[in-house]
Amino acid sequence: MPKLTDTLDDALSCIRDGCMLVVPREVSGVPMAATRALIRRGVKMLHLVALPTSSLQADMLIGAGCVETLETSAVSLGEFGPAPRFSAAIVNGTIRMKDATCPALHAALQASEKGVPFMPLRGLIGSDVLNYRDDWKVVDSPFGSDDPIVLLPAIRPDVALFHAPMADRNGNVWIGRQRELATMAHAADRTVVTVETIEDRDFLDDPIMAAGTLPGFYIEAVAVTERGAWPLPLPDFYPLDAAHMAEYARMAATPEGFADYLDRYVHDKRAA
Amino acid sequence: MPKLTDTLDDALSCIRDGCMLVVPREVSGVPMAATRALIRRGVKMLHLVALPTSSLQADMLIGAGCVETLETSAVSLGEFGPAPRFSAAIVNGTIRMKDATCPALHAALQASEKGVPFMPLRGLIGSDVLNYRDDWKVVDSPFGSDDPIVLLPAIRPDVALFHAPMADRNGNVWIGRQRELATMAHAADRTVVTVETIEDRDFLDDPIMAAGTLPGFYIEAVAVTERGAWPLPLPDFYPLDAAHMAEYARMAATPEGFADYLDRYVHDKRAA
Amino acid sequence: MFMTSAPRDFRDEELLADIIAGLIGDSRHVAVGNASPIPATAALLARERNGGARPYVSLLQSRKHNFFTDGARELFDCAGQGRIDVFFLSGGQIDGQGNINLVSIGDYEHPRVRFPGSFGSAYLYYVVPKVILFRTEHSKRTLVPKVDFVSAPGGNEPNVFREGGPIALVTNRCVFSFDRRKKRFTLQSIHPGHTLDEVNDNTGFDFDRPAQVVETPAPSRETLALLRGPVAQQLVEVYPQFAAQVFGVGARVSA
Amino acid sequence: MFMTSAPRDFRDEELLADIIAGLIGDSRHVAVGNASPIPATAALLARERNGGARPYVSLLQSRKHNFFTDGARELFDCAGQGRIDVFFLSGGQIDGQGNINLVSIGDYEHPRVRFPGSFGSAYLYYVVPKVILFRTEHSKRTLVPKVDFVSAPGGNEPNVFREGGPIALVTNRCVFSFDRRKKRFTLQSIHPGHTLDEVNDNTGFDFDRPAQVVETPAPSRETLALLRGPVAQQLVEVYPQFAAQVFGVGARVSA
Repeated sequence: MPKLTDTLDDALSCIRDGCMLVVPREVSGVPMAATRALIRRGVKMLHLVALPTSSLQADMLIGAGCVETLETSAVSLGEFGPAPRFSAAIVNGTIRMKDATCPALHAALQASEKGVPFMPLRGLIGSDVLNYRDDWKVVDSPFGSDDPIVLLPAIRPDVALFHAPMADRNGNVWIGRQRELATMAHAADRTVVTVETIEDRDFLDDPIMAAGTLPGFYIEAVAVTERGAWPLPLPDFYPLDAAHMAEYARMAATPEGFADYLDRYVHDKRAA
Repeated sequence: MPKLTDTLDDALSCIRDGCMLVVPREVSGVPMAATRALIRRGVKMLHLVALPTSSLQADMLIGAGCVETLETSAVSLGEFGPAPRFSAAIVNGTIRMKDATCPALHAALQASEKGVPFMPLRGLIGSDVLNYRDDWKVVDSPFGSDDPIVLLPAIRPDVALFHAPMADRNGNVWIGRQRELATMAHAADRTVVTVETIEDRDFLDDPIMAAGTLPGFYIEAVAVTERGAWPLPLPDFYPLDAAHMAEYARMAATPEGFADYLDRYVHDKRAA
Repeated sequence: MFMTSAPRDFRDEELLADIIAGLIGDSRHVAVGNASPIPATAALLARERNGGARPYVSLLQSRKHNFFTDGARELFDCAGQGRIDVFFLSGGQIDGQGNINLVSIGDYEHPRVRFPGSFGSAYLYYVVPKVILFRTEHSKRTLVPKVDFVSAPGGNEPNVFREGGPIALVTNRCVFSFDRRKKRFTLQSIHPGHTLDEVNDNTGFDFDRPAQVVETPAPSRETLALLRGPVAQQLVEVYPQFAAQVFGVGARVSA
Repeated sequence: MFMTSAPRDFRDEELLADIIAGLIGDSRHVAVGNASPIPATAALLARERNGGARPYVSLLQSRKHNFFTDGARELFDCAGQGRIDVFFLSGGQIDGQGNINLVSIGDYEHPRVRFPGSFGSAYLYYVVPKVILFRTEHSKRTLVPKVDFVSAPGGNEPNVFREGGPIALVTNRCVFSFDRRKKRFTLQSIHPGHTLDEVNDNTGFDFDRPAQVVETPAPSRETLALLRGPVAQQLVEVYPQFAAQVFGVGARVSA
């Protein structure tokens, strides 16, 4: 059974410097409170896999110097513009970028979920995304004739980290339609989840709840963190904080502004 | 949007002689009322894929002469003994058997779900299951060195057929934890579902219900068929009818007894 | 942007949505990615033209217009199954062979400008039968002879599995169709108020020109009624600012 | 079945569950397939010995003791991830190399007897670290020199990916351990009331014998208390007939 805790830092202790960390896309339950805690702790040299894209989370971790390698299909603040710390890091060459395409990341995580060393994927042939990935292979499908297809090696993260609406007293976590969160947990060695609340029941006793539940035996620790996705949305529970996103986009446009942002919204909370 | 109907035969009209039909295992919502309707109609030469195993359904379809090829990992009546019509058909050589192993069928359906021509799977090497399947290939993994691995060609059924607790007014079907039903529908060209009831709401409006819902755009037709899995169980809704299963096992032990069973429980209902 | 002298009773967004709805035609399932209000408008218009019955319109940003329940991978799986008929892509650069660049300008290892990334383009461009390229900015900066990075190619060698690809490129000046065999764009029509010279001057790639240059037809009265009625109402949930600005609907304006 | 002369205070099922619980040891996750009441009893016993904390016990037939929510494939995916530590397999035939046959007797194309099929054995036997073979019928019919059909092999060439396999074979007469390197069984202990001659006479394959033949220890008083108390109560949901028959618990007897 996972450890249930109110102490976020404790739950995050298995996320070590240099580990491979997988996180979900900007609308699937991004663990922003946990991200701020990791920045406060000063985690370093992460291999960050954003499944399949990211926004604020990757930008902040990169800006704060936590990331060595980034593997994703896109980083953007959406309607709030480009992701400034990501773009600067690429132009300045301060992170290693492994550009991917969305279904390739899903498939590579599913390979680990299924315990196979690789997954095939259509598309990609003729794109520079493939040309710059020497870890991806093109083979001739044994079921076709002259039918080249890409094989993607499995991605097996050390830790999966996400935010979800609720857990039950046995550490089962309700993820709803965000089923890529289950795949992340299946693929990773360990999974840490932050939740809005812990309910005093067992979701698996209720077939309707069970359908959207990730069983606790995949999970290392569950930390209660109210509004843990803020300022990003938690689907069906709260929307994105547009005013804050606009403020971030404005402040993070320069390194100095980004440092001010961290002082105001991240390090400030160390006392809390 | 799928066609919603009370007329089972109408919903089943896309299941033609000779088609590849995929059905779920004995505890995941077996469409038994639909199976009896298909036997009454006299469907022929089915390529039946049971994901990944079957009990009463495969045995009855085989006994009634509806099956040309059977692809599955096991057919058994469980605690009620061997599946008599299946065993007789194999010993008498009246059907073509493609023996598989459970995860191979799941993976081969997932290949079609993902639009890829094959999926890799561990295990199998050194087993006669593999030796007798000339459609499965062993290749050397390009990510290992001297690392043989099996590739399974995608299974793309013409029709997926299953029974579920409920649909909504827009033809979305609640499948709960039986997520292999979603994979079946994703993999098949067409999907026909029987349900206990149709509720006058939209499951996708409710995030808790949506988590266990197969969207209607995958579905061809939904037919209301109360107790449509009987005498098999509908998980969380009704249990297996043990007395009936024992009666089936007894009657189906001989071809004559099986014919009597059909007369009593299948053809009898033609009038209904 | 449109320099027309005659009085006009439609907005640029309405013209573009009308064109794109025509390209969508009668389809089963149209999916629209994030931050794409005009394609979303077009998809909803195409559906209203069929009495609301089809196509299924998945607006990936929406909860209400999103029918997926199998996580973020379902769009891609669904497209791989051949169930997504129409999708929209764009590019920081688009070239005359239909290649799109969503990654960077300059050398990939040491770029001058970095864009967000390729998203699902390197897959969807291959498997969705009708991909409509949409880029309002029609300039030599965006429409280039050769992209700096091929996020997804417009065409492939004949042995490469490909059931989809670009069918057209819609800009603020004109519509190009795309010939997959020739891997070339052909000018299809020029929007009211724009000229062939202007298109020639602002396009960085070579393209085929018909003998007679046609003007993009203005939206019909029926189309405008659908756009400003049911379509505008449906847009409020996903694109409140756009719906308010273009159609004057929706109570609150918030991001 | 057991021909013991001394008075016994335990049932055969209790002895077998005790042996198997010992083989399970301290594990994280034990999964038990359908129609396996004795392995289920053993798994629940192993958990009670740890105060109910671990292992997770998944009884695949149960709703209450089944933690899977990703469909019928999750057991196999989960095993492929290395998260299932113990599983149980059986066979219509089992041979001395640990090969099991769940398919047929005679020529595969024209068999004399057909069994249900291989189920997940051709996969789980490779990926689950501790597979316990369990076959109550210990005869030359079931324990054969060479199986007619290899549903799953006991061992492989060294280049074949394999992280799991058989660790033991438990019958109604004795316990064999399995040496994966040598691909051979060794007699481990003989159940009370049975003899080495009887084991020799009823085993169709060759196996290694220790110098001293040990008797399988009888279940302790603590073990019997756990079995007849909390374990029996938990069995009622999944195996009502078995629970009533062996432990006399459960109100209604129904299949």
